[in-house]
Amino acid sequence: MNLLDALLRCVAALAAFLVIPLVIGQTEHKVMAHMQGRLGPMYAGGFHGWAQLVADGVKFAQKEDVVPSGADRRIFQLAPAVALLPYLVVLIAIPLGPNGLVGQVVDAGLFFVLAVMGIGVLGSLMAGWASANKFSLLGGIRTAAQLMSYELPMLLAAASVAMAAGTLSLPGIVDAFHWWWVPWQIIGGFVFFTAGLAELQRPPFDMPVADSEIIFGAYTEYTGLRFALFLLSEYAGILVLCALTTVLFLGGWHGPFSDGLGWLWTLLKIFVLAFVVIWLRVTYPRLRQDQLMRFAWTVLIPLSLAQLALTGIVKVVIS
Amino acid sequence: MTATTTPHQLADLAVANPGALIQSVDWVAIAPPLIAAVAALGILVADLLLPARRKPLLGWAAVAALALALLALIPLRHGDRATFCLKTVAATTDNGGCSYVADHFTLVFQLIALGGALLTALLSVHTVDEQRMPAGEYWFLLLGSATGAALLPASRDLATLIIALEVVSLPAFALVGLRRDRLGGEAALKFFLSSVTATAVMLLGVSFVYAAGGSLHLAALADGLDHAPAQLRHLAQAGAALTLVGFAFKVAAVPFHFWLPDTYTGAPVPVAAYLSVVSKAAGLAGIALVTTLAFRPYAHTWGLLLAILAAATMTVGNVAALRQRPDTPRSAVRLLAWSSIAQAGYLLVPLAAAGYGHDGNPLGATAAYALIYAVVNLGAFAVVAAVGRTAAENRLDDYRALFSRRPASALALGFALLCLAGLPPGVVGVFAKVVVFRAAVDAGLGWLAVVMAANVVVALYYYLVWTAKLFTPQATPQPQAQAQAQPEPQPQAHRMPAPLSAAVALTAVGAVVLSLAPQLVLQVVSTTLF
Amino acid sequence: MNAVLIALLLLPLLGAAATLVPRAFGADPAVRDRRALRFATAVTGLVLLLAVALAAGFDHGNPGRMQAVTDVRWIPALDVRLHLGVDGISLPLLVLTALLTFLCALYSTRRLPDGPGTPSPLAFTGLLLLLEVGMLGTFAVLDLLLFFLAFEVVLIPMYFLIARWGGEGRGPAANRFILYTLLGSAVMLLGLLLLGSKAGTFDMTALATRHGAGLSHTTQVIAVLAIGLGLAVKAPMWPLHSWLPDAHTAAPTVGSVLLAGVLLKMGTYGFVRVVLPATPDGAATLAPYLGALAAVGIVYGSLACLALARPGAKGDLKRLIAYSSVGHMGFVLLGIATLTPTGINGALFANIGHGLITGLLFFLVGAIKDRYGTADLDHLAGATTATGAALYGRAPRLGGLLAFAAVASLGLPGLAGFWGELLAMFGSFHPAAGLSRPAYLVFMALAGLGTLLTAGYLLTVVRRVCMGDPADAPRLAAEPAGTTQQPAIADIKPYEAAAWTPLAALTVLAGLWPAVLLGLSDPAVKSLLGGG
Amino acid sequence: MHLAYPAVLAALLFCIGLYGVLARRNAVLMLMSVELMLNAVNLNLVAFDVWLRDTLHAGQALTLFTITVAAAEIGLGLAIVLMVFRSRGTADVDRLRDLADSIAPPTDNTPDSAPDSPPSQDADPVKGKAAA
Amino acid sequence: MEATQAPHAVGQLTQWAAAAADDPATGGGYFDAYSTVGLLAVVGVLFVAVAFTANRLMRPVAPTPEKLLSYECGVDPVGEGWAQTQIRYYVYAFLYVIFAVDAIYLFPWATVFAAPGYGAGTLVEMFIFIGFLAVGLLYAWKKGVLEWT
Repeated sequence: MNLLDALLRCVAALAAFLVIPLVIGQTEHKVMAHMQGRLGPMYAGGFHGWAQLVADGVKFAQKEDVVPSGADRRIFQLAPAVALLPYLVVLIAIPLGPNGLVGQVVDAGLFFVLAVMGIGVLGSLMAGWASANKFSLLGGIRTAAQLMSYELPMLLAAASVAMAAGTLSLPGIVDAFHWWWVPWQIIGGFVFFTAGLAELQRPPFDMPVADSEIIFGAYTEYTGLRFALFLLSEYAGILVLCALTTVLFLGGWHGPFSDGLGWLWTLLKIFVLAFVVIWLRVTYPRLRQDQLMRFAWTVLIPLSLAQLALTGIVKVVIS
Repeated sequence: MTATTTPHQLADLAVANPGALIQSVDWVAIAPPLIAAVAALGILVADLLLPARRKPLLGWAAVAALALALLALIPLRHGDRATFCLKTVAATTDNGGCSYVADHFTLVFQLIALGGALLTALLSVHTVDEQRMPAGEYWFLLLGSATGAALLPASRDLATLIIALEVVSLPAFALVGLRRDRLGGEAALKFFLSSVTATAVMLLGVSFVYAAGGSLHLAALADGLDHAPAQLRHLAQAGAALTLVGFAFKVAAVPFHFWLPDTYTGAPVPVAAYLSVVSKAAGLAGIALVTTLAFRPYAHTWGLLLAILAAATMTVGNVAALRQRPDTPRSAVRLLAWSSIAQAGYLLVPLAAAGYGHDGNPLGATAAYALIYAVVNLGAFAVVAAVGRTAAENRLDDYRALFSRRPASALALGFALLCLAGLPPGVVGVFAKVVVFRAAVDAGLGWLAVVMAANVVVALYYYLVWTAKLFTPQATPQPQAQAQAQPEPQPQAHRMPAPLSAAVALTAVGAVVLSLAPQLVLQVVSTTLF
Repeated sequence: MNAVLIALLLLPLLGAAATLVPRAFGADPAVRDRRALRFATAVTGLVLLLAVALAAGFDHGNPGRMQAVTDVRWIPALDVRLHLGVDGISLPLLVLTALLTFLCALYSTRRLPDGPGTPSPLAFTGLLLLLEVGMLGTFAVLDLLLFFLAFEVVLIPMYFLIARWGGEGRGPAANRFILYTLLGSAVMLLGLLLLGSKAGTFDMTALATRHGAGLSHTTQVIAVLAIGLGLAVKAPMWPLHSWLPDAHTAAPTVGSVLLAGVLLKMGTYGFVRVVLPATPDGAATLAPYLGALAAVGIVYGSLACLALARPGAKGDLKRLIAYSSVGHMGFVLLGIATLTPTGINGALFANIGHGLITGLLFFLVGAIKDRYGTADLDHLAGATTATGAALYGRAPRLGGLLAFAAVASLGLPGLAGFWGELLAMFGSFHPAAGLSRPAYLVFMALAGLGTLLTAGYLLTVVRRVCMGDPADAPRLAAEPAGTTQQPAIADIKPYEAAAWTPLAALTVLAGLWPAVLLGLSDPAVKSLLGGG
Repeated sequence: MHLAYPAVLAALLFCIGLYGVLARRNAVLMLMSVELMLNAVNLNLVAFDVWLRDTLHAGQALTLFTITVAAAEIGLGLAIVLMVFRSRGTADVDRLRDLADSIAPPTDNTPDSAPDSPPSQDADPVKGKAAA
Repeated sequence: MEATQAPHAVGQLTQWAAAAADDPATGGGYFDAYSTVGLLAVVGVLFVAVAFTANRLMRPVAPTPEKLLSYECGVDPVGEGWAQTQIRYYVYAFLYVIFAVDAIYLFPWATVFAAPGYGAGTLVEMFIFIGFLAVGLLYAWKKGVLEWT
């Protein structure tokens, strides 16, 4: 394998990682504003405030970086990077289009993706622990509990897709996709997407960072660039989640003219899902912690187990 | 396999040759552990659905299930069934490629495991109630552990063996701590930490052995070790030794015994009984399987190792038992705990002999001894449990004049202790020792036989002192009146619960019958077990 | 015929089991105890009758042959057979055992040690019967492992007899007794196993017929060492005897009688039955050492007795007799060590003689102890008075009998003690071929010295206990409640007479007509020694 | 890849774990050390599996089981530690001496752990049992 | 025990293993995919490092004790930051570990169960396995573990 080629793929992934989350963020600003009957950012950059997030970034970069005196300094400083980087690494394994239009084919890619995403939780936990702040700690623990609870349905739903496709490779899964998989795996898709939302602590599952309750959870003490990285990781997470849902449940590049325009189909589906994420934020109120937990254990997990059973039966019947 | 990372590579990895992997399952062969497992699960679910006042039913369900599992052994008595077999595994013996073999060795140890669990269940029917332990969990854990103990002797590959061992141990940790009090917690923690460490060490050994032998099937492993390149010999030997260390923890061989007395004393008495018999038998079966089947090429190494372990174990166990004071709390269980360490030493003797001997059948001696030990030790524990109901401290002094209060219990305990000591009229105990001695003498392990002889004599002292205590008349209440601060236990002790009596009676009758006809047990000595 | 032998063992066993049946003897403790003791007498009596019947039915013309043989499989796995039989060697011992046990039971119906802390006579009955099973079994079985088993069976009942019904210091004494003997028998088991596994059979008759063929010299020596150790502890051989004095001192009368009368014989019987025929080479190698230790034991036992008999030594009479047993058993061992028919016959004879005489002596001392409340010789005789305790004067028949037993014990010709010791010394004069004659002559000389010393201490005892003027006999602090006034030491009571007369009579009989016993044992010994 | 890398790494991990078990006195840390040991074993197993080119993939299969076992152990272990902590307020194994062999005359309660453990209702098993 | 044993054994292993290293299945090819991933990770770390370095150049540094205080509703913080929290959370960690580990069996099975030679029997086996999970969940539910009290 050519080093240059590999480097190029990495840079491409990095670029996507830096750009798309910003786009999603900007979209969120505008979509929320419109849904709530207001304008949203309008000035930065001129046209409808397109440069708002860039401006935000510059602002964060110029702010003082405060580390509380009681904090566990090292861990406190490291936490944002830990929260962010897994999403970057995951991106490289997600196929964009057919015929190898993918950062890197990783065998057992599904495993890889789920495993690496699991590292992200460490960032929040580290932040919550190292801040030496009661709110942060509580937020961190809530994050951990929530992530653990929702990881399981997510895994099970992903397993269902792997069963259907008979492979763990992400391009392999998309290859094996047929249109009727959508109704077949719809429960799994729902579980996966919902659980993913919860993992990202997006509303309505944002109890761990409930600003009205525990200020901002694990991120209370963060300022400046480090805080920005946490924000970035959230939007990168949306990207990854939507991309994975697309690949696993919505057929990825499949669509009319997919040979040439496959990557476009993938991006389109991702953005539609991202819109849904934003939409949900605006629509639903925050769940209470107990509701949050119960939802995972008593709704999503049984659903995903049912989906597994369904997949297995159908698969055996048709083979 | 090619270098390209095709999307289906993992599938390729997994499906080497499906035809060789998939075979029909011999349900009859796996029935004994299966029944226990299904019952365990059933009880767990039933516990959720039953109203609180019906909870005692669970105990009887467990008893019934274990009895059923014991009955399931009957169709297997010819000892020729095997299942989960792979034809691809190279092995010299008939069942070499099988992961589950129901031969006579298996049957004997399954008998111990399930029978021991049955008696434990009888012992605990009232304990669960009286000590307010959660019924569903208790029976689930007990049956689960029994499942593992029944599975272990049948397993013929290291993966199954390790899983079985864990299935024995993990519920046992929980059982020890299920009373959720101070002592239970401490006991469980000590048990847990040492056992878990041992498991890790054992797994490291297994990984070494696997590297050298190239298989996890015991028979194939022996072949592999035989032909292993010379460079790997040390690795393989280290692996074998480490694997033995893991099992040595389970049987509590010195120097891996320290957890045992604390654990037994802190656990509920029936659980201690269970550990001393079933868990120990499982560990022993593991050692026997691993050494005689897998590590055959290194027979002399582990033979010597086991001989030293055996000598140290019995000596330390007996000496520590001698030092027990009769007036300390829980000294009765503690004494039994140390004595069980010593007995583990005797049990290891034939296994060590197996490393030396070419003729004879040392494993049979271990099996026979284990069977006898199971019966009499459970008998002793049964009476201890009965006494523990009235004398909460369960000191040895509480056994004074037991004969005048409860003649039957005292006789049962006395007989069990004499059997443990190996003294007539506990004839079966004598012959158990004889069998072990013979194995050692046959193998030329004269020094071990002499050490054991000395130990038998030492052990005799504390067994006999306890036995004598049973028949000593009650001293007129004197300075130790504070010990009897609770009003004379007599009034509330009028009746033993029926299951407890049944357990005492079963073991006592078993010991007496075996004393009259030792052949019932000792026939395993003359048959080849594998 | 063979049913008799089985019944002999089964009867006391069932009797012992019956004592465990709840309420078999009634609910009321007093009634129960009386019934239990009568039951014991009945069972042991029946056993005695059976033993006598066995002796009567014995083919006296052919005592070297195993008779009344039963041979069935018991534990095929271990090759253990229920092989029973008697010959001229075991028959006298069987009868002696049955007799002594019966007499003990009889004696106990009236005189059972009681007091605070002693368990009920019901338990005593059970233990006594169990003890009898073990003792009879030892002499009746013909399988090595069964022999070991029977050898062990006696331990528990004897332990409890000492530990529960014993006198001062009974706990440690009982422990010491059982630990010593068990250590010995554990080693013996190893030896038996070695022997059995090398020879391929545990059957004693087969081993005896084979006469050591196929066993290497080393194996034989190790086997003899191991087996001999176990037997020697039981016998007891100097220096392994030290459990004996304590055990005797602490044991109740009945226990002492059986211990001395039967249990010690089990050791010497084992030598004759197992060691000599099965491992002749090993025995020949080790016989001089055995002889040496036996000779030392004879002298040692006598010297110890002399020391105890001295005034002011605070010697316990029971302890003294126990030490004398060490000496007497030394003669037996010496006889065995000669490896000649003469010596072994003597040993067997001395076995019986010692059983009768020492049994009687212990009965008597027990009776004295009952009456005086102590067996301390200084107390009995009065530490300061030169004259004795005047037993002749206060209880003439008791005193007379004691003197009779003492002189029998010292080996007066015409009584049972004489022939055995004489023959043992004869054997020593002409030891078997291959043994060092000078060494055996030294042993013989030592044994002769031992007889002299024995006479010395026994006569001292008789003088101090029996003679003297009743008027200035010492006042005893611990007078039993029944005897309020000074001279009123109760003489022999009827039940005592019943228990003792047979022993005394047999002592005389054996002394006057030794051929009865020797005729039985000689052919058997010869066949065991390989037709020599 | 050379077998040495994973093997050495595994050996190192295992040693660290073993050291942790032996040197640490806090039960939770000991548990973590044990996990380290188990993972070293996993690494070994997978490496050997690949190296042996085992067609049955026994090593990998055992790894899966080991992971399960480790999970079960950690679950149970934490529960036990928690229980101990609740009843005594410490998870230091050296301070668990209630059951230790007492050659000295029996003392009624353990002096060393009494002060920091709140006298909970079921702290005293004897009392609890007597009540039952 | 390990410290002395392992390096020795490993040294021997390496000799024997040298041949295996050239093998495509065990050697280089397999790791290519992951080397790219590793490269990306390095790139990511570099990115973060560069960002922080740049940030250090751009941002002011003016710490005051008040600023460095933990934030707690605007008043001075009370007590330690590392307070004990509700045990409830731990139970979820617990459940997760147990259930998630079970899922590792699901994935290998998922990829092969429909392959020829396995068939419905394999499916049933997995249903039994899933049944175990379901029973576990039911148990936890019924025991009130999932209730937030």
